[in-house]
Amino acid sequence: MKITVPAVRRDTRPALVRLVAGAALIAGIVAGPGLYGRATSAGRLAPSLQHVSGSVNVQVLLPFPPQAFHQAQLSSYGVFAGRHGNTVFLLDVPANSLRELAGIYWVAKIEPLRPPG
Amino acid sequence: MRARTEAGAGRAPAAPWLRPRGSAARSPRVPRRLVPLLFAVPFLVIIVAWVLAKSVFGVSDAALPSVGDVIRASGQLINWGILPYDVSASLYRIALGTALAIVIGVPLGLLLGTSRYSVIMFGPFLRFFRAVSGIAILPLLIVWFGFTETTIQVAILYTALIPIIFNTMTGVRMIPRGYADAIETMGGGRARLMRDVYLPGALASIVVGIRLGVGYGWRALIAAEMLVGVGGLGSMIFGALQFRALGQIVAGMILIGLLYLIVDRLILAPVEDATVRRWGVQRG
Amino acid sequence: MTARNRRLRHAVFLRSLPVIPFVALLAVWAVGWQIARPPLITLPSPLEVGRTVHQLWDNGQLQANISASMYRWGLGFGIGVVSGVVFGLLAGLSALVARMLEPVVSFFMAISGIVWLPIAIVWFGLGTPVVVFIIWNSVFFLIFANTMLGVRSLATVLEDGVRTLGASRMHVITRVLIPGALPHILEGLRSGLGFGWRALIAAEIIGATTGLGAMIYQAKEFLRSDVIVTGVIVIAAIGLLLDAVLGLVERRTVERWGLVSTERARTR
Amino acid sequence: MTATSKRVPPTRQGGRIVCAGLAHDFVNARTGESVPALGTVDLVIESGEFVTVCGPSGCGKTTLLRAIAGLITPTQGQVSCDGTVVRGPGKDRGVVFQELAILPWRTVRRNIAHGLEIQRVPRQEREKRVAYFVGLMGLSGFEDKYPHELSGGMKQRVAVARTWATNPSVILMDEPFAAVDAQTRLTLQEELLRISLLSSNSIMFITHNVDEAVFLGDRVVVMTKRPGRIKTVVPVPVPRPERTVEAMADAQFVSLTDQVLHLVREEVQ
Repeated sequence: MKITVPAVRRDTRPALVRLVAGAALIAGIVAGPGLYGRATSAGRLAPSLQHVSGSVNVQVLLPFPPQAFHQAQLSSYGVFAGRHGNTVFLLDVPANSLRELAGIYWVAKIEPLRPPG
Repeated sequence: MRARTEAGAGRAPAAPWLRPRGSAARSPRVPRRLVPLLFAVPFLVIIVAWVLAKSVFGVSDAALPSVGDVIRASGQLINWGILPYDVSASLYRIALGTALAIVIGVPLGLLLGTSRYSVIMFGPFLRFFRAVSGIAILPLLIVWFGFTETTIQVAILYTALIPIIFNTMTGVRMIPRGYADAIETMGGGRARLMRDVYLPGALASIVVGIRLGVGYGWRALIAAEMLVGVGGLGSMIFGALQFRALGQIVAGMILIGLLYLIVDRLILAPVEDATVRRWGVQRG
Repeated sequence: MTARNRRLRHAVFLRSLPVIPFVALLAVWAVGWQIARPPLITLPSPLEVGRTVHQLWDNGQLQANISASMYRWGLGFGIGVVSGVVFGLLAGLSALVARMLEPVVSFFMAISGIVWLPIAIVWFGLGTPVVVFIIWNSVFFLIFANTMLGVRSLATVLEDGVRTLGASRMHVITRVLIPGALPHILEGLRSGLGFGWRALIAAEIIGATTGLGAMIYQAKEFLRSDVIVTGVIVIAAIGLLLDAVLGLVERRTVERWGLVSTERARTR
Repeated sequence: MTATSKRVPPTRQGGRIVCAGLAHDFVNARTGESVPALGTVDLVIESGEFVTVCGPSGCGKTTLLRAIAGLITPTQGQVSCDGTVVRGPGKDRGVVFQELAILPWRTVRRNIAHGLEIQRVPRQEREKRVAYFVGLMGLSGFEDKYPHELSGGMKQRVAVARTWATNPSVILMDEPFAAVDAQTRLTLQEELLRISLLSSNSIMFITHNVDEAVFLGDRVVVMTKRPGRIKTVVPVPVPRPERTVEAMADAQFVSLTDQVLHLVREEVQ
């Protein structure tokens, strides 16, 4: 349907550059946060949780009061057991989920669950 | 500027009195280094008008957020991890929907395009379903699939599929008769014809169809997300409406626009330029 | 079989071809429904849809919704076209302005239509004004860009030709630039029509209580899929009708001047 | 061709064109560097004279014409027509372009009348002139056709008619017959000569075809390669009325054509 007369044969280099730039931009936007989170994940995990095997109960500290969105996201890593202020309590978090949890950039700190009181 | 918009408005009609497509519209005498500045001026004008509207004309926050509100809202949404989540959700959906539409639409279009009668037979049929926008069938999809991801996916797939089938079909029709005859006389079978004549010949038109598909699909996606509300930029800005977070709405709108421009101008347009140039151009 | 007779039969055959897919779809739908007997809420039978169309026509509900939608579409599309062409022409007159506005117009085209709904509801609330705004928004930038492109892509020799006859700037604009840009403007009108119509339905589904879009969305609340299917068919029919009317206008004006519009080139 | 002897457009003294120290550089908008297109040219076209200009492609022939037409302002020197300096396009200098410049959305009749409409010639006189030129240019029967319904040759006849109808004092023609087949081209050339005798406009005709230049021109201006300057001016001794296709064959004409061809080829190496 597109009727064009033969365009002057510009080389396709500029088109390629645009394509690479666009793809890089989209990849950055989609993968960027995850990569950034993983890169800074060391600081998030409390020392005692660094080498853990089997599942643990943890309390996840956020820099802001968690909303429904955050509770939903966090509960995919363990059993959601309520929240207090900026902290969310998660039970039976398996070891590999713990590492993924540490890779979320909007999570401030992950500490072992302190018994209440 | 070829108004290569998602509406295919750039599909300028061929007319003897138009300049050949290749040559840019009469470009003004502007030195090269001033060009980027040139593009920034209108955006600056808009921002200045926006600030004036708020400060001088005192437009209330209930009607128009300030530039500061929008920036703060964006920062907040990023810190909360909401924006990246919704952006990825929307981009994932449009990518999946378009990929499915290509996998289904191109072969179907090629098949339909090969015979003259099928174009006459299915032309109006496809036009009928093009008039039924993906958004119009949303209520039906909700009845069938409820407020789920499937509803959104089907809406995008349906919206993107129609232009891809249509353009593939017409792309094949535009291929001069001689090409196929030549291959046949050399003993080429149907598969050979498909691979060496129809697909390459129609490629430029298929790519235009894909761009149209993404254009229509993106709109249907935003509308579907608003309605179904299962994550994504559409549901984010519609959700923000409930509690009048105007900064969030405007931030979302700007992002929706920028993301589409990145996909359309930086990914699809170069592909189209490359295919049109490499595969040469069909004569009308 | 005289040649003329055979040609006639062939013409009839070609005319009847487009009907076949519709008939096939109807048959599959009817037979499929008989076999599967799905509950009414999921898929009504063609018969039930027929009855619903009849029923909605009788109690005037269908006409009310159609006229509400058409009124809003007419208003939104009309204003969109007039404002788009006027500003498009103004911008197209100077190469510098046209070049400068390209990116900002592309941006607003990327978010034109439904994306404005939330902020538009804040401004206009629900009902006709917000729908008209959404339609205007989804049409204006498209027509603006196409009109501007139309003026910019005119062969300069036409303008020079008339200027060497002693024509004034005004004369060049009215006698050369505007007619010359007409094919692009009509092209913009056709795609604008499609976008305007789709934006109308979307805006009515979310932002209105009357009109075809609202009708099919409310029908969902009561799981009346027969009303939904009726609405979808009517929406498509009107969309096609509007497109056909515009196709006629395009054929009558621009094609007379020897322009091969992409529409006709496609089906040749 | 019914060439009625009675001349419809009132006879008017052909304009005298003087190009003094004319030169022009093209500034490339993107890269900003300027490319010399026309070297310094001093040329005078006397009133009523038919001057043809030929030279290698890219030698600035068209730039020269556009400067005289006022479509571009030369970077150096100036052009004057009958004493007044040329500032921009004007009705005293009609132009027939190489590409098709008639308006596709106007019929043949309304295209030819377009110049007259612009110059507010009264309707009655307008219709008379259009009828005259439709006959003169062999367009009878095509008056209400649109350009896309005409052949290439016919379209150029309409373009010539449109310019001639306004009877400008100078007519500038930029390779008008380039896109026409050889056969039609010869007939168009003969017709042009005949029409030029009917009115006394000065004519400047640009072509890259040497035969056409020698056949049409009272004088043939040969230009050097880019940036074009005037290499030599070759007068054509055969008066216009006697120049027919047959006359083209005799020795004197052939030797003249070879001479010009030789001059042009020198520039092409």
